Amino acid sequence: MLTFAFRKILTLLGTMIGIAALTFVITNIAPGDPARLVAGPNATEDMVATIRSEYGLDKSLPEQFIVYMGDLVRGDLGTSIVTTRPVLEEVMRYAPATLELVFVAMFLGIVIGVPLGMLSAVYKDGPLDQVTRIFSISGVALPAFWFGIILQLMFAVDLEWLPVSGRLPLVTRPPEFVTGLLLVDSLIAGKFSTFWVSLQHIILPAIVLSFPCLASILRVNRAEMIEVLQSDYIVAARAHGISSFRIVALYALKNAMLPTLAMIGLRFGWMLGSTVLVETVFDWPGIGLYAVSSALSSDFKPVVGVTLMIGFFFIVANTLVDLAYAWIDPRLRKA
Amino acid sequence: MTAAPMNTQIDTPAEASRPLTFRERHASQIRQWRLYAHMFRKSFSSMLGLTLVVLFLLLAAFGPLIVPYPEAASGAINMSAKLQPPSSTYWFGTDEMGADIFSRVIIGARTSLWIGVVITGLAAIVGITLGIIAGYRGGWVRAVIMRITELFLAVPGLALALAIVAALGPGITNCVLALAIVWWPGYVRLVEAKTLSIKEELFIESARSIGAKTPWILWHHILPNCMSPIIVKMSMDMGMAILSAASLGFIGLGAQPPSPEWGSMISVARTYMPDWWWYSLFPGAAIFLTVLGFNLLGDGLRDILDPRSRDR
Amino acid sequence: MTALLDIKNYRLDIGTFDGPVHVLKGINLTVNRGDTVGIVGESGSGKTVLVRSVLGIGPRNAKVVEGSISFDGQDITNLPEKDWTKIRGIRISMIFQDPMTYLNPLFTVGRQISDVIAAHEKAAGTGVSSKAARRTRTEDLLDQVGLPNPSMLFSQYPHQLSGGMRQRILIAMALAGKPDILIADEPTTALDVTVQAQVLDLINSLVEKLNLTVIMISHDIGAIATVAKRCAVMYKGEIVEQGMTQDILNRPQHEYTQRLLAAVPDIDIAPEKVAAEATAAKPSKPGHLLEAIDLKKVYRSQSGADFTAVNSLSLSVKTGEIFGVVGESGSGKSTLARMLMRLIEPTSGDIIFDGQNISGLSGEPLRKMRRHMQFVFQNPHSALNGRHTIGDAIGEPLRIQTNMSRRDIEARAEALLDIVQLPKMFKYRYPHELSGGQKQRVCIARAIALNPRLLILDEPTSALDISVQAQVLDFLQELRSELNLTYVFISHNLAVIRQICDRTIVMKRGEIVEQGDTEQIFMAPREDYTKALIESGRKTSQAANLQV
Amino acid sequence: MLGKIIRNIAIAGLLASSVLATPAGAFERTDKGNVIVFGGRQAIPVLDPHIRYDWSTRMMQQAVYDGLVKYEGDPAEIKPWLAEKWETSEDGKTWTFHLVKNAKFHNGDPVNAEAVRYSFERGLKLNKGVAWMLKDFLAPEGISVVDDYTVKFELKGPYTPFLSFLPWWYIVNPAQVKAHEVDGDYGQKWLTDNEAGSGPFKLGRWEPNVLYEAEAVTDYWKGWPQGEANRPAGVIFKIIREPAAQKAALQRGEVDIVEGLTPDDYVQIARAKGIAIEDHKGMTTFGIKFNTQQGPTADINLRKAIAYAMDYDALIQVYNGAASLETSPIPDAMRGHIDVPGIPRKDLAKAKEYLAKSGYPNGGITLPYVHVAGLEEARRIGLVLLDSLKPLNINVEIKPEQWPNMVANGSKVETSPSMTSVYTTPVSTDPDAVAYQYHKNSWGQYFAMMFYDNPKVTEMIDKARSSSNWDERAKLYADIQTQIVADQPEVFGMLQNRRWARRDYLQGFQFSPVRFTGEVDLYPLWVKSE
Repeated sequence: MLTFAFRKILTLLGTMIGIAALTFVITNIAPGDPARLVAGPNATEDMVATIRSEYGLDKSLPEQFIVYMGDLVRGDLGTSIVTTRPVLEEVMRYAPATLELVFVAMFLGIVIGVPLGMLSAVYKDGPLDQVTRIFSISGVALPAFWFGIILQLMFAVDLEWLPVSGRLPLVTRPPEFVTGLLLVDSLIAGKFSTFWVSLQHIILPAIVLSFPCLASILRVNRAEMIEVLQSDYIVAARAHGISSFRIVALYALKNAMLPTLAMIGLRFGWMLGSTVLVETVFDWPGIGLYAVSSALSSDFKPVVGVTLMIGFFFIVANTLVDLAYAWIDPRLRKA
Repeated sequence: MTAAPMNTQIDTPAEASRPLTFRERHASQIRQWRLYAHMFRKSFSSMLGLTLVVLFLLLAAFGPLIVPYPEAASGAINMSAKLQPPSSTYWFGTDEMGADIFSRVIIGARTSLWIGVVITGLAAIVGITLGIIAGYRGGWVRAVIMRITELFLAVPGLALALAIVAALGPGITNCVLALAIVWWPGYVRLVEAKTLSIKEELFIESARSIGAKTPWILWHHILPNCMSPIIVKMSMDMGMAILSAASLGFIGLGAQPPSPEWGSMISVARTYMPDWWWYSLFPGAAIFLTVLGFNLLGDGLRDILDPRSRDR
Repeated sequence: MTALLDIKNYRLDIGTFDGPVHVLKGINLTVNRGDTVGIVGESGSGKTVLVRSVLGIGPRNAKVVEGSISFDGQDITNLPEKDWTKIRGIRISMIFQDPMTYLNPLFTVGRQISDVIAAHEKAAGTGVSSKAARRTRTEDLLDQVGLPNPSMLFSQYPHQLSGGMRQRILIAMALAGKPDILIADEPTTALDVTVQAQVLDLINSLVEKLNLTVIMISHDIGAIATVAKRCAVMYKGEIVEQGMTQDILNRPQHEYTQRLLAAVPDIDIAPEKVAAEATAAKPSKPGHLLEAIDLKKVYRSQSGADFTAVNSLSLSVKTGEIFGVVGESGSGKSTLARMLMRLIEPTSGDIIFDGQNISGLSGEPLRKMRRHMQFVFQNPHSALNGRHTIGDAIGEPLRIQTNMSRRDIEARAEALLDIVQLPKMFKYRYPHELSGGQKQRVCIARAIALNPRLLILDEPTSALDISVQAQVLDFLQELRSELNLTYVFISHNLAVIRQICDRTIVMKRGEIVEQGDTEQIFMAPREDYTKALIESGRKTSQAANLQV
Repeated sequence: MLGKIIRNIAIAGLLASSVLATPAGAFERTDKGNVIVFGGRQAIPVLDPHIRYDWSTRMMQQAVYDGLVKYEGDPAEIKPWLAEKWETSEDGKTWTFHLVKNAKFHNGDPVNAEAVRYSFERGLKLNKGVAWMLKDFLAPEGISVVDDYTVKFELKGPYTPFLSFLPWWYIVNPAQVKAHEVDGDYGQKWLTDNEAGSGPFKLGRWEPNVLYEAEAVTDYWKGWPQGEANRPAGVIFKIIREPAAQKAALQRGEVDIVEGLTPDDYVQIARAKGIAIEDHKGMTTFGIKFNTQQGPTADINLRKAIAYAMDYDALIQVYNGAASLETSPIPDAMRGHIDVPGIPRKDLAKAKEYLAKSGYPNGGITLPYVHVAGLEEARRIGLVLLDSLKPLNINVEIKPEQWPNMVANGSKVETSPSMTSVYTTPVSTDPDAVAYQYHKNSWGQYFAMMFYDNPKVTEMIDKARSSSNWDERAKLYADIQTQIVADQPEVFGMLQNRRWARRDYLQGFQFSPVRFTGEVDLYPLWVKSE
């Protein structure tokens, strides 16, 4: 078990370094000059040079790369040239908002996707199945940015049921920082009104983010359920007189959950990527928004940092999925 | 369950001395295709997908010929008619420069088709090649290819593509290039896994035992057996690629004006929400229907091509 | 007294794309309380569909065209699903074929059995008993089917158990409801020979002890004969013959039954060898066509431990003979066969084919060499690429190894189909449209396309039905004399080996235990291992059981 | 902890219904008074007044810091602020400023001459942000403290526009900055998120990328123009990136003032009840800069042809009428502006005439038009240009570029595209601020992408900036304007109006054209409660 954990951590580190190298290379394919941007419109060439040297941008690319990787090993993600702050610090500040959003969206996706998938497998080819099929594929096909705007218009602008954007209203001070997840922190602090308003704020972006995820969870769960329901041991269970409900809700579901879990892991990463769009639409102060605004100002250290962070969360999520696999499937529980 | 007897047709004609007709010679394939068609037709959603895709392809092919204002797609402006609501003159209304949105949306199908084909095509060519090599060769070649693939897969494609386009600069070509760069690993993974399992099949060993060279085996045995999932994935990816390009367009890194690309149209149009709702509604609906079409088609194809999900 | 189970003129169709397939055609079968009935049939005979229909778990798209099934006086032909719950698993229960796939891998054995008990209690309306009570009952059942240490087994998962144990657990599950009828669907097919005997013994003892009514289906007449007093023979959806098992074995009436019984190879009968040597005057090079010297194959596992699959093995195959290789699974015989073909690289040692050392060949010379040596694989179902037509499959070696024109290749493929006694039409067909025996013929046609001198046959008949096996074996012998071939014939089935091989080696754990003339080995085995092998072969031999 | 969370969830559920009913508030009312909310699209990454300036940053800098002088009013005038008076030497090289005595930093320290000296030294030594304005004329050594409240600047040469830059040099508290200095960074790290100023506001909540709050200083040394009773308790600058969301927030009263709506939005929202539009003539010029040194546009006839083909009316239409055409390179609101006669207006016949004289008599070329990615109006003007040049058979390729890349490409003749759209906001009201863009020394700067080179003009600019006689300068600038228009280094576009949409209860809005687009002087704002 210890060696297992050790191996996992090693792989994780290796992958992280790989991602860092990959993104570093990618973001430096074309020469951009962020120093020019932050120096201001009227800055003279020597002023730009000052900034360039301050951020090591005057060095050759290989040199920059070596410096960057060296810093990375020491846990330093570099400094954002636009905000002049360490990237790690900024990523840590924005990450809880993103995670909160992703968690809520994932929760929605699982809670709705799994039962719907189950039902459409049981009533395969029935009207419900046809409806969920179109519904779920629509979920994947909906452009998140467009869908977000439409929801904003409907629920925030027209009906005024929910806020347009952001995490909290202006007057509401965020609760004391514990986890950074407002929903959790507000409960710990016992501020129910804060909990309630932050819930109102998170609903729309979470729905938009969860939609494709919900859809694919539904699809996978349905497909697996269908396959499992045709499998020999389910036939045997039927032949032994076990009730249909029990077969579907207990036996088959547990078996079908394995690939569904894999999909959840996959979708977790995908969601982190999609926050780029959803956070832009909903002004959600998370790492996606941070990445977009940095990318648009050619400030690449944060882009690399965010990519790395997303990769990190993704790998962690998948490790958790692996563990859950082992927990569910006794065949994987060796030694 | 035991396979249902399929031999209803093969017990047929005794040795015929006359040359066989085309129908007879290809009875097997004809039956197969008829079976596919039959299963496909049974599913409402598959047919809906097919209809949408065919419509999309028709619009991409003939769009410029049938729209009322073809010049709207090449940057003609008419400031006096800007932001008109949908009417009989302008079916989908007009945009902020007075261009007919209907014409732009329809002609945009061609842009989207191009985007989808190039991204999917490039990704598939690179991914299938690498995947098949990795799966068949094994050893360090596989290790290297798969490590790199996993690296790409560990970062969500959109985030990576965003970084690439931001570095290369906005524009449709860069956008397509960036998406192709992040898209191929999916094919590697698919094809590698498939190749690994096919490699263990007896018919591969059988081919080796008659002295087939590796390229022959890859081309005649492995590739055809990988095709079903590849076709399904490509169909779905056509949609997803269009969607991703539109997403980049939305962030402001996609197609440049006046080229009518749906995502970029929404990117501009979102600033005209909610009062000029038609501006973003129609391009958005176009993306949605196109992606939906390709996905439904892919899903329908999976049902008929992938025997796992098929119940005879 | 009414029969417990009465199937009357039962006709069942399965709807397919090509129209309905008549799977069962007018079945009449009566089972009385206390009967043990066997149903024998080869694959596709409809026996599984029949018993599943009895349990209401028949295939989808199935349609009862005519007739009825009644159980204990109640018509269950089209019983609604909710009424089945009172019968299925409780009054009629079933033992399935493959114990691995019929147990849910994610739940403990105990959980699965006690769930069945709970379901039965619920259906009986007696109220579900406590967890502990169910546990006790489960452990009793496990004990009853002869499993040691039930309390430990209770919390184990299926993958932790051996095949025989799993099969016993399935039996325990089937017994959980104290059923009126127990249906056993090929209960031994997926098991090793030694285990087969034990499981059959268990069923027999349970029948005696619990006074069970049993319907057992199998393709293996031997297995049926050990359990069933009465027996029915099914062929293409019909019961062609039924009666007392003894009568049928001794005096088969129907032509199919006769054919089936005749096809069972007998380990104790020396065959009349078609003396190939006598007829064909040996060409230029008599003596050894293939020699292996000190051949060795070592696999290295991930943990770093070495596993020697084949150890310093030497052999020589004479031109024109049938050289047998016999051994249990894991004895290294398949590895040996593949090494001889250079499909697997030997770790060390030499292979000499027709005087040429081929162990060092690679690239083009190796490819050229391959035309002289061909391989026939065990499983014809996967040895053919499902995407190629039969014509393409047979023509493939020609396209690879020769410069023949497309036209010539077509013609040659037709000729080859002729040789393997298949219609020319078949070249347009796809493998999935062919039966197992037909596919194996296609594989042979493919193997002889290049006029090779040596064929290595790796268990060529073990995936086929018995009647087909006999045909293929006969055909192989004919073919050899026609084409002057030399065979290396690999099998685990001693009866088959004895029937066709001239000389034989016996392998165990990668080494030769004994070698010599086949008859000599069978009549006077020198080594203990060989003796044991022949003895257990004799015990499980299908033919042997028929003598009961 | 989990138990606590679960219990709290349950209670929250009970409270839910009552909270939901709360109506959306107008301006935020706190126990201290009204807090005005500004909804803007651009974040404030670095507050340090000597490092950065852009509209959002400078708006907040102006709120928390004071300068020696301040721009106010339309037309913008320089008003005494920390400096109550100043004098210039005869040769225009020495400037002496006398400070007010009652100014105090937020921590209570007095604003004295040393603070002023330190602040200018800091700005010059850091060589970032505002440094370019003065560094060619002022060395750190040139600043001296005469006495506690008098400070003297010795310039390297006479520089008339000196004073016009001073409003943008804010005074920081040396004591606080030095206390937070790390590795001789002049407190850069600390001042990124903190302030050490003496302005009317001090920092409240500071949530980067979300909102920035400025709390009013109760006893601001200069007092409050709207009166102590009316002054707000503070201002929140809230980041709202989407115009649609901005508009919605304004309509719902979640914010009190927004900037950066689309031209059409302003028209639309003006009709809404309770909303007023601030619409003022600005100083930001728009030009399509030609590369006059290389490529097809080095040909003056082609440049003229393009200038005459341009649909100028459409430029105004892009802004829904909220813009006026440039009549000279120098904006109307600037001293010395003249309406240059014969500045090109759409005249297709003339355009074709010039085209015929050019190297491309039949057109048939494709010219790139580069604009900053994301600048909506620039993109639309590109479309106007594309449409306008069609009759000349000239094709336009519209290319959005990231700002840094665009500037990098535009810094060299070889890489500078044929046409680049550039908005320029002069940082001072002195005509030199615009004229110098056409000086050869400006080559390499983004506003000099036309690489204009006319020795006669260069000479006149040099002469004008060192002269302190206004009449002489005015004449020179008139000639400069005329000559530049004749050389057509760019298509002279329009001056867009500066617009904000605000709730009508928001009072005290003061426009000054010298501020950046979007920038508002927060100091005089107040809420009129009914």
